[in-house]
Amino acid sequence: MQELGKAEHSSVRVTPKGDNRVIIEKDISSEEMILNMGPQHPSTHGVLRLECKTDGEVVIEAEPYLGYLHRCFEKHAEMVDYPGVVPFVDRMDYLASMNSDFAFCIAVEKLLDVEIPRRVEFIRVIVSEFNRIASHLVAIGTYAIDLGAFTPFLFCFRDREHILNLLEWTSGARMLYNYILIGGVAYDFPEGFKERALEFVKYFRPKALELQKLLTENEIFVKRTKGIGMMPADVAINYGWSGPMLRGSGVEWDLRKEDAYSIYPELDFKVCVPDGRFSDIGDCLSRHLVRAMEMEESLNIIEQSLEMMPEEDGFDPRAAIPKRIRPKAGEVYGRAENPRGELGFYIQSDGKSTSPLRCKARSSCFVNLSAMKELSLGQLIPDLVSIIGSIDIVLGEVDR
Amino acid sequence: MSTGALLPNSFPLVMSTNLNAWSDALSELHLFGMPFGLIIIAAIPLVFIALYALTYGVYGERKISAFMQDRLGPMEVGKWGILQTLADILKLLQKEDIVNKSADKFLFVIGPGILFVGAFLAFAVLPFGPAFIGADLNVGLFYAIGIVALEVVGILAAGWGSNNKWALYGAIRSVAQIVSYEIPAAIAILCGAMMAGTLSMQQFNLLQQGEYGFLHFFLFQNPIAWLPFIIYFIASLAETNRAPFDIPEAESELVAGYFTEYTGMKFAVIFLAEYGSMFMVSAIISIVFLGGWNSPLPNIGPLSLNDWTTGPVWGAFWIVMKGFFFIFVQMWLRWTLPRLRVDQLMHLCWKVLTPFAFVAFVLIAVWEIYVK
Amino acid sequence: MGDTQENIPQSGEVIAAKAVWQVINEKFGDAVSELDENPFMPFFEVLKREQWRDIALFMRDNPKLRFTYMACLSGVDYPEERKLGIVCNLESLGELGHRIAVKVKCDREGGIIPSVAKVWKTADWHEREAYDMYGMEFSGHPDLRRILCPEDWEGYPLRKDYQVQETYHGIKVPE
Amino acid sequence: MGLLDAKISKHNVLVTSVDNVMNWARLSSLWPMGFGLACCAIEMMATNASNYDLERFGIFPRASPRQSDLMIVAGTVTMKMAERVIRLYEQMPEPRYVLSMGSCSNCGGPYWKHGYHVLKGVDRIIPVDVYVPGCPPRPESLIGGLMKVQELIRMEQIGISRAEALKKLEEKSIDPGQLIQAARKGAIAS
Repeated sequence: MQELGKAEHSSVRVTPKGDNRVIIEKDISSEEMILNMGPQHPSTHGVLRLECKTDGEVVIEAEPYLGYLHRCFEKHAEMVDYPGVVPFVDRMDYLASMNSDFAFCIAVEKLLDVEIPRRVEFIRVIVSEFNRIASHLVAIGTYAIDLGAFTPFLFCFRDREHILNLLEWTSGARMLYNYILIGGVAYDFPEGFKERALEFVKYFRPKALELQKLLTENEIFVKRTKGIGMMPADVAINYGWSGPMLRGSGVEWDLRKEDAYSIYPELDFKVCVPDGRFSDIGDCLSRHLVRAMEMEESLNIIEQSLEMMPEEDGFDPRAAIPKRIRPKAGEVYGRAENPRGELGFYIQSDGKSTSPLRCKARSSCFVNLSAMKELSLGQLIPDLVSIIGSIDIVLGEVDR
Repeated sequence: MSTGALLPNSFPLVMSTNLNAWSDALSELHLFGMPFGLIIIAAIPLVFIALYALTYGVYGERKISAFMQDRLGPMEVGKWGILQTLADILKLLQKEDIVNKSADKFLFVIGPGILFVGAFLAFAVLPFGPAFIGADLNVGLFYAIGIVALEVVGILAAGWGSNNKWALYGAIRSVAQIVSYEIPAAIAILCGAMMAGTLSMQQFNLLQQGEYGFLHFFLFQNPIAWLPFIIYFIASLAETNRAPFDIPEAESELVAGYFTEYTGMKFAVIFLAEYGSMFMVSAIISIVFLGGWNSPLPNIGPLSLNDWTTGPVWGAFWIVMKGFFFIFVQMWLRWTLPRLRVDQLMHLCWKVLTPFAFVAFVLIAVWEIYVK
Repeated sequence: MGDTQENIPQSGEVIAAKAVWQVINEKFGDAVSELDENPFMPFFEVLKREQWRDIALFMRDNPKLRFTYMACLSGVDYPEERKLGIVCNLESLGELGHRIAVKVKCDREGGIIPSVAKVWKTADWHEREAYDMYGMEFSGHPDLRRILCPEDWEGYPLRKDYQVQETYHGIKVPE
Repeated sequence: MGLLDAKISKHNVLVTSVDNVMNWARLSSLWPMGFGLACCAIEMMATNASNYDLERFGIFPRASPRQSDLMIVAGTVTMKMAERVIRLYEQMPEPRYVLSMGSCSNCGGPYWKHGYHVLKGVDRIIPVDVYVPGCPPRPESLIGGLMKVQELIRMEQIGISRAEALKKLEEKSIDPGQLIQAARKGAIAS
């Protein structure tokens, strides 16, 4: 058994690999400067604030400050009824609303006794995977901006717009859908959705390749990301990392496989982990690669599910939705794989009221970001920006 | 061809193609006892910078970047948005001029001034065609390199005077970068000077003149010249703070770099200076390696393209076009590549470009002595 | 989620949780309560909360348990019992695959729970959040400050009897 | 009103045309501060990106508040953020405009009732010129809001205050409902 004090710093030190990390020789005495980064700063992805103690270009320590977007999700969840929580869930991770709704509905449906129609499961998976691609596109695009390349960002947003159009056609909203409801979805797919979706898949494959060429195969991009922000797998697990961040550290862990929820066990897709040929396992480049590969996998999932989806005429996706949602007393922790990692909901119900007694959102970004302090030790300011970008935070989910 | 041979009785302003005929004639023009011609000579580069920055520099950059990014760029302000930069400048004129309470007021105000003067003074030795040059110094090239380096002082003054941490970071980075890259740039230019055997800007052009057009350019005369050419181009990107070396104003890291605190007209002046020096380095590279105002077209039998496209006005056309071409390449790189890190930038400068520049220097010397 | 697919892994989950609980019960005896064998989220409660940190370390490092991953730590308010508490969802990620939930309770006013931030680093920020929202202290936490609300915020927002303050720095807060 | 103001407010031809040119310059190059708070910021980014391309109108985001004319408050302003928003507003040089984008910054939006940490409307701390409703507003409506800011600038003159300009805009503004109705009628007729 490890001693408490030691456990904290036993495996902290990041071992530099390759020649990409700078070694700073400190023989000139210099003064430290406190540099405040954010809440309004182009590279903090919203309103994160970092208080950096710097020595020249070197960040000695960066302390994140959160809460600039604390919108009291958990209070609202206790105040409104179960279906009313869904819009607030939307607004938590606003880049992947479908996935967030999915996670929340999984948690509530565990407590409720409802049979979900098979077609609904397919609809849910398809829209979630579309949203996953859209979210990764934003992540990759903004990461490119952080590293100084502006054009890939616009390419990403151009392609994302196609997904938003598809989802808007289905749900009626561009970003915050309120589409996946407890026990069903709001509407069936519109007529001709399958063709348009397949058309998008066909359109997007070469575009993803183009993006790879612009970024991943770019020498400067690799130089800026390879070997930066190293995180060994055991420390990553101890930090509670999940999603692309954990997979970037080489852990083959995907809730779609592990929890096997919805129809994912029937689908053929692989868990993307970097193979270490192109990047050092656990660095910023690995995380970027995982996201890039996951877009491909999502396309595969979409294609398969569109093929396998049962066709039903006059299908009512709201049929299974209970009239009055009042789960039996109990506690549940339900979770799903979000683009940023594991989004879990701890819900406590007393069996009497129609609103949860307690609803805690376990946000993936919040947990992933908590390693920021350790990752930033002794990095340069440009590397700090690179690391924040690779964590891919959405402040709405961090602060909730 | 002789230099500076003036025919006093002809109409040099209209038809003479003699070297520096227009500028020499202008410099002797006096009105009401004032050296009116000199003022015009001084005003021409100024007007040129302003016009070029307004049209090609800012508007062109916005359009080019937009087309690269699947967009349209400015469209609504005037036809195809051509009045966009004019509106920007007029607006910046109207903005409140903020000087921080905690700023060093003298440095804060003088910073943009030095920047602009530095960028502008270099144009004195820039030959706008065979018939016009501000000052045909015999050390013109040396002067141009030296005066562009004056910008460093302006940037440091602006960054330090702002009393803003981001501006300070930007200024320090910029100074380190520009001072370092002066070395490979200067050595690469020296290679050109060795090939020419002169430092006068006009002489460079004359030496690359000939009926076979581009074949007379130093770049095609000497196979080794490609090496200093590429080194100088990379170094010039760093000297003008363009991507992938735009770390002094790295938007995602340093907000806006050394001009974070500048508002209104001061900001516009900094921008103008930046575009001015962008053109200057592009002009230097085209003069030293690509024949300056000489037409690149060769005479092919009866088609004497070279003769047809040579003359004072054609000269101005060619040098501006060559400059614009390099600016286009700069923009192209800027909108494609990510940004390097500070230490990688220095690594590139000291461990790659500088040794290669020395190698090029020696090789060119050997070529000039033994091969040519 | 379909019921038919649901039941099989869930019952397995309860069986695994029971095995886990037995190992812990052997070591700590009275310090832990009986296992609540509900199908949604099997959990046990730490009755002697001083021992919570030891239990946590045991759960992380014992080769039969290996709870390497803390999925979630939620603060909870129990107004009827006049208590506050935390619920931890633990999992053996990638090794043994089982999961279990642990509850720790403390007094409503001035309650102290041992911190497990040095056992699972995930707990660091989650405990800060629980402190921010409910106001229980975590002894041994490296940096116990408010995390989401401002430092000078009044009250603990997620307590059931929370009354929102009227103004904050001169800005009107409610409606 | 000072003597000069009185002279100027007579609005002779010269002053008015200078006004027009100056207003044209300002409305043609509105540089917003690249400042995103929440969900609306993503829609703002989408509006800046290729498909909607705000640069068509000369709108070009700047990272530094010192170089921007317009503040788009895109998203929920929380109590913790409120003081920073005020400071950012104060750092902008005059003439400056504020566009409140989305329900959250208009009035608190869905967080109106139970959002203890949410500022119920950014107009409680800084003056807002144009409100854009929506949660989040579509890029089209953001562009519509920016057009409204341009209209407001068009109403401004030397010697009249922002409040008067707003009043003028209110009087002169065109009701889009009528235009839509007319277009619809035309469509039905044809």
